[in-house]
Amino acid sequence: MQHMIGWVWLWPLGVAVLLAWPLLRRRAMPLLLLALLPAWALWGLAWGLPDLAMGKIDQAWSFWLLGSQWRLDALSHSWLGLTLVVWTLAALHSLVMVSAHQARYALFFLLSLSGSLLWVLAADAVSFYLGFSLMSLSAWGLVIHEGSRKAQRAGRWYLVLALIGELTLFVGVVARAAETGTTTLSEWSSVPGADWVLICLWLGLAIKVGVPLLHVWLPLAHPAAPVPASAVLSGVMIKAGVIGWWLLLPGEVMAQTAWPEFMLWLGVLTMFYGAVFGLMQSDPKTLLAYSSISQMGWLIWGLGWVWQMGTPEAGMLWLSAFALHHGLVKGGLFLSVGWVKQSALMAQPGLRTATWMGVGVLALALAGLPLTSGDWVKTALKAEADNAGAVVPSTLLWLGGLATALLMVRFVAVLRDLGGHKPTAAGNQTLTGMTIGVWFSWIALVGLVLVWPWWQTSHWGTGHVWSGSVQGLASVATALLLVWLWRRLRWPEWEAPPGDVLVGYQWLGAHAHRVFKQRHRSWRARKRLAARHWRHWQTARLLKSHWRTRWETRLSQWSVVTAGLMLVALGLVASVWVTV
Amino acid sequence: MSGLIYSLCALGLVMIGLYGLARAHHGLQQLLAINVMSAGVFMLLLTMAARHPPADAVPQALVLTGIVVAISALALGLALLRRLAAEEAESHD
Amino acid sequence: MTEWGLALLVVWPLLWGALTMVVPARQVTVAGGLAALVTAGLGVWAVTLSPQFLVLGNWSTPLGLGWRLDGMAQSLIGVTAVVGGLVSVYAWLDKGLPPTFWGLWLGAWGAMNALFLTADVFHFYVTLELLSVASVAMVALTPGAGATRAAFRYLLVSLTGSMLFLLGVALLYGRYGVLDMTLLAAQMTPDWPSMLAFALMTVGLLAKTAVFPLHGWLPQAHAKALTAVSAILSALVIKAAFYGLMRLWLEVFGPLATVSASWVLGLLASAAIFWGGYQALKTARLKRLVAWSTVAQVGMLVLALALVVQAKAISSVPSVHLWQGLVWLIAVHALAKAAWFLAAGTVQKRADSDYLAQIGFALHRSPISVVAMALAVISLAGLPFTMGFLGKWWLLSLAWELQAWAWLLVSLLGSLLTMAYGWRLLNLSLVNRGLPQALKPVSVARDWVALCLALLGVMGGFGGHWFWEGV
Amino acid sequence: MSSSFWPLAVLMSSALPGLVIFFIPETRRTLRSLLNIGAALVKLQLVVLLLLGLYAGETYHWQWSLMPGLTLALKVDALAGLFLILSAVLWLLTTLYAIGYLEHSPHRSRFFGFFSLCVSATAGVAMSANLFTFVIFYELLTLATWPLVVHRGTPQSLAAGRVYLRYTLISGSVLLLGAVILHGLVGTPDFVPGGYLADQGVATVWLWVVFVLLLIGLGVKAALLPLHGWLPKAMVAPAPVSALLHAVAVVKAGAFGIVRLVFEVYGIEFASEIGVTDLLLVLAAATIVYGSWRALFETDLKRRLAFSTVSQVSYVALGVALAGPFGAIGGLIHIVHQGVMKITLFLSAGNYAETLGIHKVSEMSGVGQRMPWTTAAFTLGALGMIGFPPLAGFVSKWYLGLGAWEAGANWVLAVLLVSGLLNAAYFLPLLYRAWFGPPPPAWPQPKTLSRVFETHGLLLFPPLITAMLVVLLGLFAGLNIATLGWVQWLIHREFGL
Amino acid sequence: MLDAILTLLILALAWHCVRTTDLFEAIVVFIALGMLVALAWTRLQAPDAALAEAAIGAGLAGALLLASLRQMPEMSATRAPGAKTTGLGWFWWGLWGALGLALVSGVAAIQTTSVSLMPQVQAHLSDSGVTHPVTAVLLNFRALDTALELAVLLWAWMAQKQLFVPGRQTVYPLQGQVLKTAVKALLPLMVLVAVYLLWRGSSAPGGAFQSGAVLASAWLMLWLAQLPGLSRKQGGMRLGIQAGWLGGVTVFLLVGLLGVFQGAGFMGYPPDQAGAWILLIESAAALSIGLLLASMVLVSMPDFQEGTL
Repeated sequence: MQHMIGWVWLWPLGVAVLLAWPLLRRRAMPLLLLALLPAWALWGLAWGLPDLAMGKIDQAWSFWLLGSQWRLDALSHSWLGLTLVVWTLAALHSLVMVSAHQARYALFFLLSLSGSLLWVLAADAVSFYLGFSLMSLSAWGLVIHEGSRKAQRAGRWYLVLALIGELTLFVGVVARAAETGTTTLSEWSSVPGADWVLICLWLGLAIKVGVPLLHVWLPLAHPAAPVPASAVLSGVMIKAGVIGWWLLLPGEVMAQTAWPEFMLWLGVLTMFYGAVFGLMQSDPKTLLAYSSISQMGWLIWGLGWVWQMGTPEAGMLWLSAFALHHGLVKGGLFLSVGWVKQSALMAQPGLRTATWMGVGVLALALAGLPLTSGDWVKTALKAEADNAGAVVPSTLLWLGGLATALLMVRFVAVLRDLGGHKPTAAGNQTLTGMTIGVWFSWIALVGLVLVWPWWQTSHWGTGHVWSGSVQGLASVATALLLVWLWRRLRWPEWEAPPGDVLVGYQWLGAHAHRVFKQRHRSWRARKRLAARHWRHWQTARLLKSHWRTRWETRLSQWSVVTAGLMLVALGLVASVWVTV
Repeated sequence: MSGLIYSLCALGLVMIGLYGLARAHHGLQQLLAINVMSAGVFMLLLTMAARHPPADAVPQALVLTGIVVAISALALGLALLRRLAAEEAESHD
Repeated sequence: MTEWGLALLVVWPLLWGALTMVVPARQVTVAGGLAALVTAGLGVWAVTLSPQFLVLGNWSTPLGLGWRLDGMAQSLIGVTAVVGGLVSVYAWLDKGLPPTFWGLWLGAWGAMNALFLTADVFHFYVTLELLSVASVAMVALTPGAGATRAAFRYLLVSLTGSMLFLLGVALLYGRYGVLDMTLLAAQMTPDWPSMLAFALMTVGLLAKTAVFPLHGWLPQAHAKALTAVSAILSALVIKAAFYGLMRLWLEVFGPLATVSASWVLGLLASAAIFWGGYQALKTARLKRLVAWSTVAQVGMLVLALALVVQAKAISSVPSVHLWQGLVWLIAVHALAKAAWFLAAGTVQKRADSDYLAQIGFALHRSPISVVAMALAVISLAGLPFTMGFLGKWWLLSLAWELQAWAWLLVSLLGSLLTMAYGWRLLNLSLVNRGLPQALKPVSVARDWVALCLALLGVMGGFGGHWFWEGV
Repeated sequence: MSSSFWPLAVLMSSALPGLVIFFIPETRRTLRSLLNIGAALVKLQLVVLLLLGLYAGETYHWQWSLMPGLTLALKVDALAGLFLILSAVLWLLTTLYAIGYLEHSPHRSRFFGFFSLCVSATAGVAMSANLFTFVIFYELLTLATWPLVVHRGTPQSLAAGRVYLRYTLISGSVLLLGAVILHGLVGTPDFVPGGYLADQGVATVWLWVVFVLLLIGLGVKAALLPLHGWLPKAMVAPAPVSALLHAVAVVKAGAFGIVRLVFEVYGIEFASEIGVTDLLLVLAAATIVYGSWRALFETDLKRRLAFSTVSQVSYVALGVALAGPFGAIGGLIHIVHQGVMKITLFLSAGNYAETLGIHKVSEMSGVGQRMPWTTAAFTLGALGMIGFPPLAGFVSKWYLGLGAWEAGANWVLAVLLVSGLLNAAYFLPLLYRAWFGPPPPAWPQPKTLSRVFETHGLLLFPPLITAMLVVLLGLFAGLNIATLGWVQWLIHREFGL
Repeated sequence: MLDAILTLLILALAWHCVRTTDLFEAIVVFIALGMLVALAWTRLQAPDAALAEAAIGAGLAGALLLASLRQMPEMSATRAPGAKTTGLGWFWWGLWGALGLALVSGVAAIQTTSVSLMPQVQAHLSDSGVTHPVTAVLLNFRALDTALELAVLLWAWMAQKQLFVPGRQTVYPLQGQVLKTAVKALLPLMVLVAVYLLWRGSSAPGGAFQSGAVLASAWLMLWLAQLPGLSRKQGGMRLGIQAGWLGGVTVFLLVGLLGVFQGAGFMGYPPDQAGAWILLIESAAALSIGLLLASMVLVSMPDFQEGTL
């Protein structure tokens, strides 16, 4: 078992190499599922281990990349679970929903899969950084998969910001490694760090999490990517930032610093920011992207709370539960958008209603309706957070919940408009058995979302799903009321371009580019002018080259020679006479 | 006393030779100037020899050698001049 | 035995030189060649002798003539033997040489050997005179008005130089009554007549070595001369006069050679380096470029002499390696310049034109000569793995020890200038757009002689420590 | 000190064949290639043997005294081993590549002759045991590489050759001046790990003067900021030469010289004590940023790679200037890694030029489809350059980062960040255009060089092998046979930890 | 008093010789100058030098100069039109004056120093084989000087032989029988004088150079009168002439080498046979100097035909 971990993330890379084989390239899609098998095997086996709760199993390859180690403990086990579920669903759906450039899609899919598996299991900073950058850069391939202008623009912004984030993270990780003297993450959490190092680390990961002003790539990338890819982007990759914070930043000593306070308020701000701009979107996937940003607000807030606890380990379990909840629901919602677009399926009345039923369940779960995973997790978090030191007024949290609910209602409305027009009999989209099978896997996901909280509480043996408070119900109700009111009064529907502040960035970029271009052009003109002068001066000098022959003839005249003779003789005599 | 006069005469010859060399426009004049100068140097040597009664034989021997060297140099110079004159005449017509 | 050898060293070339007048034209090259090789053998053998002082005809020095064989003389005889021997081989291969060349060359060689051996100032004058007459005659060998005019100018300058030298000797004799160098050095007192003699003799020799103000004759003479002759002139004849300068400044006029006197030499040397270098950079003809490079390199030698004199005057610097450095630089220049001239001559004969613009293709077609020229330039410029590099290192470290910043800079710029005009030539050989002309057939053996000389310049670097410690 | 002839054997293993090749007639292609490849293999074999011997604690020293106080001494120590193994391996690959590349061009004997001489000069630079020998081989390197730069004989290559000479010869004499002054001050003892200038009581002003002189001399070849002008211009040379210039010999000799100067002449503590390393640090940092910045605007592919070399080589100088064990490790590793990565890029650029006639960056679009393998190698090289984790570039950047922190120079980390970004900015568009760009209707000068592969076999495999090296050196950095292990062993000895 | 007049006369002549632009006039003045210088040298008790100067410096040099002048195209050395030459400005004259002053002060300083090698010469005169000190110095004490000096003469001739270019001037035949009979009468006398000078050389001023000069003039007289003599047409004569040229130097050097065998050192003679050897060398030298000088003058004659020499 010990030696399994290393192979889990190497296996997808091996499969990617197989892609070089031409005949495999044509049927690349099944390979995606093949790549997930060892990971599932490890996840399954890990369940059986008794010491999973207490200790952890790790593996070290000293020769590998500056000596890397991996570990599997309770936390990483749950993250692994989340990753596997979402990636498997994405793999299944890409069988159906991705048709063009399958080989290239598969290559990038496998690379980013191995990256995400690696950073989940990483126990040393270098492996985490390797996993993180491998995932984020190969995800770029998924974002620009469609090749349309919108996808290219999204890809460009995604890459620029991912690169900046990744390099800042590199600087942070190197400085932190130098500061702590080791690269094993477990030892990092107890060593206090210099401010700028922590800021570098935080900034590197914040870009991936989508903190306001750094989030501009998210609303562009998610809609541009094919549906399964955006499910993974939202479900797994966005979590990498938060979990990265937890792994890299020194959790145990954070309590003394101002970080928790900052994180709490940032979390709340992100919730509202995501919601407000989300409402202004008309495209369902962009709306979902904004909702992910706002949900991330919860996680940021949660981290702020976790850091204040004496033993952050326990708090983290709840956070990973929330992450699991958000991953499943958001992945499901993104896939649902895919299904709604799948007109062939919609043609079947039975399937159509079932899909809409699933969408409804997921939306409500996210909105936090009682008895659903959303409400359970949120209320549990709020209850736990009360006894922490710094705290954020609970009304704000409630408003956050309301915002999410509003978003969900808006999403359903937008989705209905999208699906509303009659399902035209799309020519070639025949309803194959495979699509049905994949659809059922989506339905299974919806079921999992419902069942999961009950199973989790019984497994942990603490807390229970029905928290008894009506706050969740109240928020959903008020959300419905507000939307109905809005519609009735026909208030204007504000429209904001996806990536809101992005427009400002672009204007800034264009302006800087114009200024630079102008200066560059004048510099080149000056250079050309100097070159012309030099050539002119050269030819002038050549013309009067006879200068040297004139001097030479003058020098060889006898009067000059004799004068030279006498001069040198007298000079010598003088010089000797002077000193002696 | 007479020694001083002759050494002045010798130096005079040398300086006139040098002047001749500087102002000469024709190869022959330059050769003449050099021979004048060599006569002056030999005279200087002989005045050195004649400073004390038994005239010193070594400078006289040197002068003899010098004269032969001077005449051979002159002969070579003239041969070159003749060759030069012939070649220029040839190149003109 | 050694006296017998040394006597032969002088007599053998003179006798055979004289005999070439009698021998019919056909056999002259053979006779001359053999005599040259025997002289070379004798010269190399002379290097192995231990330093000694020899009195001619058993007459003790103030009266008789003395021969002195010390480190400096031996090395120069050796260099002359080696370079002379190889140039003779080249001349033997060059069918175009008039037969009288051999007579003149052997005469000049004998004169040089006598010059290096003699310890008597007047005898030095006589040998120098014989050398000049022979050299002028060799320059005049080339047909054409240009060569004759150059030879005449060379004769005039060397005669003037000799006259001044003789004037100096007369003053010396008048002041000390002795003509032998060692005795003169012993009695030398820095009074007015000695200073005057010192200045006159130095100017005389400067004229013969073609240092800056008096260099006018050299470029024409060396450029117009036949290939073998120009190699002999540039590599060896110039060195004989420079040897005289070394003897005067380092030995005979020891007390007079002060630091300020070395400044005069230094200024002349710098002028020679830059003027010679600049002219070489700009001239459009091949052999003239090499001739101007001689003017520049002689400047370097005089600069080295100025530094050594300054070191001796301060006498704080250990003088054990002083004259060895100078001789080393002379050897470097002799080997490199001979190789360069021979190679340039061969290429010029192939291209049948002296203009740099027209020899591109010939350079292209004679790789061995190009390599020889390249090695020569590298050695003169003081780039690694050549004797020149060690010489430059010695010169720079000497200049550094004497804190002589000016001369340090001048020597660095000098070698850079050498690289500049050297590379003009090599650039031509690598350009591949020269239009294919008809090349004159010239035997490849001649290229090999030039290469052999250049390789000696490189290999000499390795034998260095034997020279520095041994001799 | 066993004066064994091993170092001489390594030197001669490439010099003698070089001299012989000069005389091989142009038509005898097989003999020449055989001799070339044979020499390369022998040299590689010798170097590996030496390294193993070194690891077992042997010492190899050969000397020959040229002048009193000046000896020509060759010594194979760990530092030399590092450079030797790099030049031996890359020379073998470049020779294979050159044989393929110069298939029908004239003057091949001359080319390969100078090619081998150049590598033997590099070996000499690596193995020189004192400053005097170093200066000799350093200048020999210039002489050996100049004919390669002007190999084509076209007016542009001659102009480039002239610029190259002007820079290197002047710097050579400045280096010589510095060496002479040092010889005057302290004589020329052998390089010793802790540096021999520490307790010689030399006035600091002279130490600074000598350091500046030597730095100028070395800086030209190491393409430090003000002295890098010749490198982009030398791009007119054929691809194997530019690969040789950038990755194997010339630029590395400069960087290696700086390492020797700071480590084994001044000694790292003494150098930082008198503050010369700060000058080097600022210069290296400036060059890194400037090089990448200029590379951003170059439209010609090879000029862009040249400017990227200008910035990459200064990493070595940066590492050395950080005056700490980690910085030193980073610098030294980068010598090898940059060599491997840069040679991949140049060989692939050469492939493009030779097979499709692509010289401009704009002509690169869609080249991925036409020549997938070469572009894959190019991509690996480029990603390595940017410093992505699994590849070789990351390891050296990692240690440079640690070194920067250890030396307390935090702004150096910012420099690494900015240069990483700039690297990405000028490499990634290239890759994007290569893989995702639409292929043009017709390539500038398409040639079908081989039926089986996308281009001539000899042209294709060397870049692939070096690309593999880039990945392996990155992934298995921990192994002691890889550069990191070797360098750590070296640095521990050097710093006496 | 006489010395003062003589010095002034010499300097005036020299100044005129250098200043004149007419070459013929310059040469004539030069010859006169030679004669006066010879006279001055007799005043300085240097009879040998005076003799040599008169015979060679004035006589033969004059003949050479006049003969060469015939072949120069332009008779006078007017300044070539347009050739811009820097006139001798004040700077040049300043230097000239300074150098003159320096020389005068130098010579004046050493006028009184009483150094001379004469005592050593007289001490060793007894075993030098000759009684006349100058000949002893020339042929024994500094023998190699004289040997090389003969070599210089030979090599100069070798160069001129190479440079010879057949004269194209028209030939003015020397008229009449008067010259022929005069030459026939004078010839034996001149030979007698030459032999006498040679013989006396060992004990009084005279010797190889002076007798050589006389022989040369005898030879020239013969040729001028077109009497059969020097022409190479007769086979035997040609070889004789060539041997004659080399004679001086080769005999001198070979005897020098012999000295090494006999233990007297290079260029040394065993004391007892010194006189004999010196006589042998003197006669050989006289013969070769005569031949060489004559040949040099002959070759510069305008109507000299290639074959004769």
